[in-house]
Amino acid sequence: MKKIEAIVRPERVQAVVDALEKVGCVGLNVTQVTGRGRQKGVVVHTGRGVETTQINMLPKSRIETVVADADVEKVIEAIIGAARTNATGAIGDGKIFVSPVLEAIRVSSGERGDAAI
Amino acid sequence: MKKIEAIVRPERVQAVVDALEKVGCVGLNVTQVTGRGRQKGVVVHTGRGVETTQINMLPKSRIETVVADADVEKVIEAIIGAARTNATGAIGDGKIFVSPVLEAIRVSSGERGDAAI
Amino acid sequence: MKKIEAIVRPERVQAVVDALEKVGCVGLNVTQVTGRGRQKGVVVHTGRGVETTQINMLPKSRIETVVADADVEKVIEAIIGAARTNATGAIGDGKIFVSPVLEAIRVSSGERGDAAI
Amino acid sequence: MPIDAGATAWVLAASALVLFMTPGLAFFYGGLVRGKNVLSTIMYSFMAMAVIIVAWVLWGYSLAFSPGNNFIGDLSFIGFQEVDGRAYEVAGVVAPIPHAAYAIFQLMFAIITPALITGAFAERFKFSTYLIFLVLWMTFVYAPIAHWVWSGNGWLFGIGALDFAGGTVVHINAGVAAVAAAWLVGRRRGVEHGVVPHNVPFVILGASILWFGWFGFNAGSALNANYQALNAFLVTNTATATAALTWALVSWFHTRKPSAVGAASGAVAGLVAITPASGFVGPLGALAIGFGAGLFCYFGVQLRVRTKLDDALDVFAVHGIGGIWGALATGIFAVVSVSGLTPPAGVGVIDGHPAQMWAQLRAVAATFGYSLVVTFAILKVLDFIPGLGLRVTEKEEDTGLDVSLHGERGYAE
Amino acid sequence: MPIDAGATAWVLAASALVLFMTPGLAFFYGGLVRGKNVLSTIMYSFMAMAVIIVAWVLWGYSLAFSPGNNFIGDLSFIGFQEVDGRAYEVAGVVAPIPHAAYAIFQLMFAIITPALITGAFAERFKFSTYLIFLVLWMTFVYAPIAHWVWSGNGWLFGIGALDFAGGTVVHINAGVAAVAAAWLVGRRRGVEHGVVPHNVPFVILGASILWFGWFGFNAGSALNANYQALNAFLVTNTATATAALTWALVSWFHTRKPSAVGAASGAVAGLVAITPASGFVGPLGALAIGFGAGLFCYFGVQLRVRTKLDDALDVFAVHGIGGIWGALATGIFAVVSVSGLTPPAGVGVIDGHPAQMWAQLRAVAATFGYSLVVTFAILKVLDFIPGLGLRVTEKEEDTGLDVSLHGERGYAE
Amino acid sequence: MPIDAGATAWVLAASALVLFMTPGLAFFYGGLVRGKNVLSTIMYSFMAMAVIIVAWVLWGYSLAFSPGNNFIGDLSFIGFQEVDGRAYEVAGVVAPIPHAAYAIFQLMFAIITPALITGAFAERFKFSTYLIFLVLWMTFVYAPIAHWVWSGNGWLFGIGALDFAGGTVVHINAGVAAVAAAWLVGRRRGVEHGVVPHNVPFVILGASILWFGWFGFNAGSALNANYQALNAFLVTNTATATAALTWALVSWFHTRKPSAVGAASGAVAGLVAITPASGFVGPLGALAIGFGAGLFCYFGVQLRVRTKLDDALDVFAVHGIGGIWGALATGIFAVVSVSGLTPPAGVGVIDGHPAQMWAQLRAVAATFGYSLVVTFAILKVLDFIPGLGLRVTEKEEDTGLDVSLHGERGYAE
Ligand SMILES: Nc1ncnc2c1ncn2[C@@H]1O[C@H](COP(=O)(O)OP(=O)(O)O)[C@@H](O)[C@H]1O
Ligand SMILES: Nc1ncnc2c1ncn2[C@@H]1O[C@H](COP(=O)(O)OP(=O)(O)O)[C@@H](O)[C@H]1O
Ligand SMILES: Nc1ncnc2c1ncn2[C@@H]1O[C@H](COP(=O)(O)OP(=O)(O)O)[C@@H](O)[C@H]1O
Repeated sequence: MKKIEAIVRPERVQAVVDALEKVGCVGLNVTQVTGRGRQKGVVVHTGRGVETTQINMLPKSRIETVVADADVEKVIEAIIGAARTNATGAIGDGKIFVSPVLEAIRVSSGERGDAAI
Repeated sequence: MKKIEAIVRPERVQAVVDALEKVGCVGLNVTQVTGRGRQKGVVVHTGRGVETTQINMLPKSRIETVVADADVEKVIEAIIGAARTNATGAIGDGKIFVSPVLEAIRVSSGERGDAAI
Repeated sequence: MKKIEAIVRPERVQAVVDALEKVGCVGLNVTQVTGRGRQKGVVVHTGRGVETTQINMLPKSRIETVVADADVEKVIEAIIGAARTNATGAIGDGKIFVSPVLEAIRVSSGERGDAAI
Repeated sequence: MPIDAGATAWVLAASALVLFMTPGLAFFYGGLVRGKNVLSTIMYSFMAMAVIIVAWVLWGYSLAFSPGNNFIGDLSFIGFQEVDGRAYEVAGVVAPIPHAAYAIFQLMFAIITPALITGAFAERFKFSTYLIFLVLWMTFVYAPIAHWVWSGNGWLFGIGALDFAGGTVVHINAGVAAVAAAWLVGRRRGVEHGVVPHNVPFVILGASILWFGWFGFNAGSALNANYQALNAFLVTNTATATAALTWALVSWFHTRKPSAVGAASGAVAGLVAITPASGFVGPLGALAIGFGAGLFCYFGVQLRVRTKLDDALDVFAVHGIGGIWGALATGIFAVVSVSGLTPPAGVGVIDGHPAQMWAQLRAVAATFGYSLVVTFAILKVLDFIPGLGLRVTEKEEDTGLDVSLHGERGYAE
Repeated sequence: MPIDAGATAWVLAASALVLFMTPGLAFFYGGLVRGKNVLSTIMYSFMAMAVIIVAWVLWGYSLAFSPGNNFIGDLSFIGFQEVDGRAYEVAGVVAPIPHAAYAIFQLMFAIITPALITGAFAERFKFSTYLIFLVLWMTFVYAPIAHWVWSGNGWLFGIGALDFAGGTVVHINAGVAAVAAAWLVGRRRGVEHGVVPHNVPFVILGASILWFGWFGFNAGSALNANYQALNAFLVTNTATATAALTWALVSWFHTRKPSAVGAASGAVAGLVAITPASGFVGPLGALAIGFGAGLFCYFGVQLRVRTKLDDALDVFAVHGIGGIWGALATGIFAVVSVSGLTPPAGVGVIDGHPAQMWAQLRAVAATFGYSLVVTFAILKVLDFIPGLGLRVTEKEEDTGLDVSLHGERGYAE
Repeated sequence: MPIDAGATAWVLAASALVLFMTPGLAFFYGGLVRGKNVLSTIMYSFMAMAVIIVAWVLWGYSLAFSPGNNFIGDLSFIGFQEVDGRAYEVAGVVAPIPHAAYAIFQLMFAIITPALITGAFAERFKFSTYLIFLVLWMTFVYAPIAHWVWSGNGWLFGIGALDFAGGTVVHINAGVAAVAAAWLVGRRRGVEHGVVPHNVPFVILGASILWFGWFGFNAGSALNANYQALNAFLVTNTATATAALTWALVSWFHTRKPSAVGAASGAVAGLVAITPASGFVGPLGALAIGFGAGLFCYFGVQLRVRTKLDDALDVFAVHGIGGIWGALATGIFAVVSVSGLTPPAGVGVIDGHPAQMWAQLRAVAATFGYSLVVTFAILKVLDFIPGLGLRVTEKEEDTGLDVSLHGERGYAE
């Protein structure tokens, strides 16, 4: 099993979740994070609105899904397809990380392994 | 060392945290996530309350704890015991994932390894 | 590649992020968590303010960054340096966990591996 | 007394202020509960506005304020018939305002009283049953007690009990009903360690709106823009501040930290306690009443916490105890220089009329007993009717009432 | 009629209340949108206060209320000249308040009307263009229609159309302008599944402030602290409660869950519908009007949802339909015992004067047509001017207008 | 002048409005700070209500408003003795309201003034010390200055300085005290990059409540429901809108984005600046004053940011500079047609009386100097007393004052 962790623009989450469903990846969870990559941040006001500060960390959404080893590539493809703002991709579109998972357990039934995800 | 990541119902967090303490697992952290599994979502109103939409992602809590290899099974058991809504378990009770951790460091002292968790 | 996950005091996040930038680690993301370690919690009021309860879980910030294998040690050092409240470190200063990452992909370009982080 | 535009202007403003108290209460209560129940808690108050206004116009006002007998009004004001532009004799006095002004002003009191009770059963009471409870409780509990105290014909008015702006009718009444409700609906699940209020700024916002609106409640009860109204305004403000300060200081000594929720709660306790007294006591009496309110209500909550009764937002400790203290304190601190009544009416212990306490005690006891018994009976009946029942299911309670009953979440992205 | 301090006191208080409605609207609308647009939505209303007040003092009041001709005022009140302490004849009646009181009170109406429209184009309208739109719309749409209806000289006033507190001028006008605006600015991106309100407590707070402030709006329109004001207060309250209850119950049957946003929306619908009628109908008429408002506006939203028109916060369904229903219902339920006018003025169908409906229909049609056409024209022109345009870029919309236009986030740590 | 119910009705409503400003301020300030300090910031204002009300009734009002000498009152009104239903001569004029009305109305000003200061030391001032500071500051700074300006006996009143509703007493006073406080308490930790307001909707809510309540502040200062009150209402509104617009536009040019917090801040700056002028200038003067307020206060904040002074919420830039500009502008724009005074009293530069500027300057300088010196002294003493001290520990500051001092969090699940 692998954990696939995709950090994407918040406004693309719905599209990514839908795309994952299409490739049969139903189980997943989403967290709100703030992150920094090569993307420039935003300028926001501080105090009474006469000063501004550059915020380098932008709100992003992290989608995590644990999948069987065999599904990794198709899931990555689905995410890339849905997370890009436009056909060519833009800075800030996000990152995907893949890491090993040793075991998965379904709480309700106690099932383990690929059957549990 | 292993990281044990349990995604459970928010209302069970307290019970799980208490159960973990009982088996000697004190260090942990909790995040709010929204997730999707086999559980059907909820129907909520949109706009002025005349339309509804099905939300498939439900609020869940993720409990993460890094434990020594020897403790993995007892921790899993403790979580399953505390996270289930009732004796037989119900859909939506959650998932547990186990993944490898290579190193742990305590910031205050610089200690490493099992001593640091 | 390794994922370095540092759980630190919220008020030290800015310092850690700046320190990471100095050692060339730009990509990262931050989540708000509540956590429990050896640190005693805080006492807060409940209800109408005549009762109090001990909250063992404190708000912490989790900083995650995926780095090339070669950079792990200098990143850990940078974090420790910035996350400590004072020179000697104090309980509650946090934890760092290192875990393996198999692959990283940049969504916008599809680049993989160290080039993508 | 001819109708006066100045008096009418003040009663108009005061009525708007009192109406605004109910949303204030919604935020006060809404901030104190957990986030998953914020809307259901707010809806209890908001729907009290919707339901009671309709019922009051149709029959409530008539039951409470038409002549009738000593115990209840008749049907002569049904549908606000005869509620018009002529002056109306209220409790033996003709106020310089149209009858319609009085009827509107009184309506606002009828709304907030049942809304106060909802703090007792918040986070678990069934919404459908609640709407029916509102109608029944207003009809069978609120209207009669209002008639006893404020109608020229009412028996408590007859024995000379002093209640300027509703200490018995509103606060003791709601506080006691809260006990019956909390008892019958049972404890919430999973609150052994207490509940941490989910939005304390909302609690303060609510308390502040209550404070603001309460000037309408008490000073409006003069039904005129005169010195009595000003005095009511002054003593309301004074008692409230004193009680907020007292509660904050007591909580500081007791828990080592001065709680913001505590200060807000103290303010509400002070507002409650000064209500019956506000037309009869001076500023120094108000200091005493506010001090007592902060102290007694604080310890009231303390005691409640040690019982098994899950009066979730401490309605009895604040409105019940605060109301009883206020009713008795009126009997102590009422002075004829403020009340302007003909002695011995309007004269309390410190002005040499200990017998006043007797009338006050009877008013407290009558309200206490009647409200407890009839509220209990109403809830028992509702619990018994198939399809109703008082409490949501365990699953609904765990999920939170907002999603499970109203299909909404308080907050989203 | 000599100037009366009581009447003036009430108009002062009422003016403050009506001003407070605009921030109320800001929160009502602000809670309904997504969190990334909360500030931009609030700013539409807040800046309406800033911009309209300046423009009204300079020329708006003069255009709307100076004598002029049947269609528009003249420039005699420019810069509030002649707006002084003397009584002023309004629509053929001399109210017992200074001219300045009337001019201030009317100002508050001019603020909230364009702010109402912003619900139609929230989450995507350009802020810079909006400020210019405010000025143009007040000048070319609001001022003329206000003149038609409320100036003694106005042609709709001349044909005997009844509009006590602004059903046509404020609500139909804003509701229709909303249609033009929603149409021209186009649908929001990514709202196929509807939008879940980001902060429902703010929605309730806003609705509550609107309710509170609306007492000023309607009861203040009596321009006196008299029985007419009291009746307006009473029927406003009654219709609002009825509509809130109706909407909540209808949504309950229809969606299986009684929505809190729905109850709040129902209250607003009731407030809208009773506005033109509030000086002319009694409490039972108010029940009927409130019931209709809850029902018709609910189904108005239903219908809108099925169209392609992205009137984001349903301004037309609530203010347009609610306003039209209110205007027609005034023609039905106006009774001379309340209006106090000389028949057939102030007499509706139930009092035996069906012809009143004809005047009401003409008022509705004239407002509808004029507002639609001129609003459309103004927006077309603004869209055409280089550097302006109606809509933000896609990237700005996706990011949220708060960060991209205002450089702020609603909420931070 | 006999007591008038209309005037009394307005002063009652105005007093309620002014009381409501303090919670408004609590939200304005509370939204501007970081989430971990929201409650402590709100508590500064809320406890100002609790503490000052008690102290004012006991001795504050007497010190400020009893005859006494030119510098301070005597003890004749201790415990609100003699504050009764008879009319009272205020500053040489007998207002048609009872003495009690005046005393209550003035109380509300005494509450908000020290609450304004708290913006300077928010996020780090010790709560225990603050409560004592409140009492001392009201007694030794506020009461004397109020006496100078508003007592018929006061020396600033004697030299003919114009201050209708409290520009010197309230705003310059608070703004200057803020400088002393910010200086002595020192900079916050970790705010080099500025602080992003944690809840901007609360900032707007607070500013809106302030705007709403300020009608009571300024128009209530007429102590009557007459043309002067209406004019004060009108010019308050006009200056506020103009200043909000000015600030928003200036911030737009300067930072490329029109800030919502900026618009709200501009509104407050306008409210401040028009306060002393509101009984003396007309609507066009109000436009000028509002424009200046938006501009000068904006640049005031700009300048402060470049200093080392951590006046956290810019109390001096808004209340100090806004107040000084207002005081001077009163000397420029006061016109006898509005003030109704006997020239040269109430006549400013544009009406041909440049000497008025001299009186205004003296009033500004006296308030400035006295407030700075005495506030400094009070804080120095408090800092010196063992167990008190001005500032929380570093750990408490880092954790946030809500948890560390009050044992509460603003928001929970
Ligand atoms: N090395 C990293 N480790 C962890 N998270 C990262 C890393 N690099 C980027 N991220 C996360 O991914 C988000 C998107 O990054 P982005 O700016 O699109 O990266 P890039 O421009 O390099 O493709 C960032 O906001 C951050 O949350
Ligand atoms: N494959 C997965 N990867 C990551 N998270 C998952 C996965 N499957 C489920 N989850 C998380 O676990 C939560 C509980 O899942 P649940 O509905 O109980 O699963 P099941 O019904 O399959 O036991 C989900 O809401 C989601 O947050
Ligand atoms: N074993 C663990 N697994 C996961 N998270 C942990 C673990 N131990 C500690 N943490 C997280 O680190 C935070 C800081 O821990 P801290 O109290 O500083 O630990 P210690 O006192 O052991 O150094 C905790 O609040 C918790 O969020």
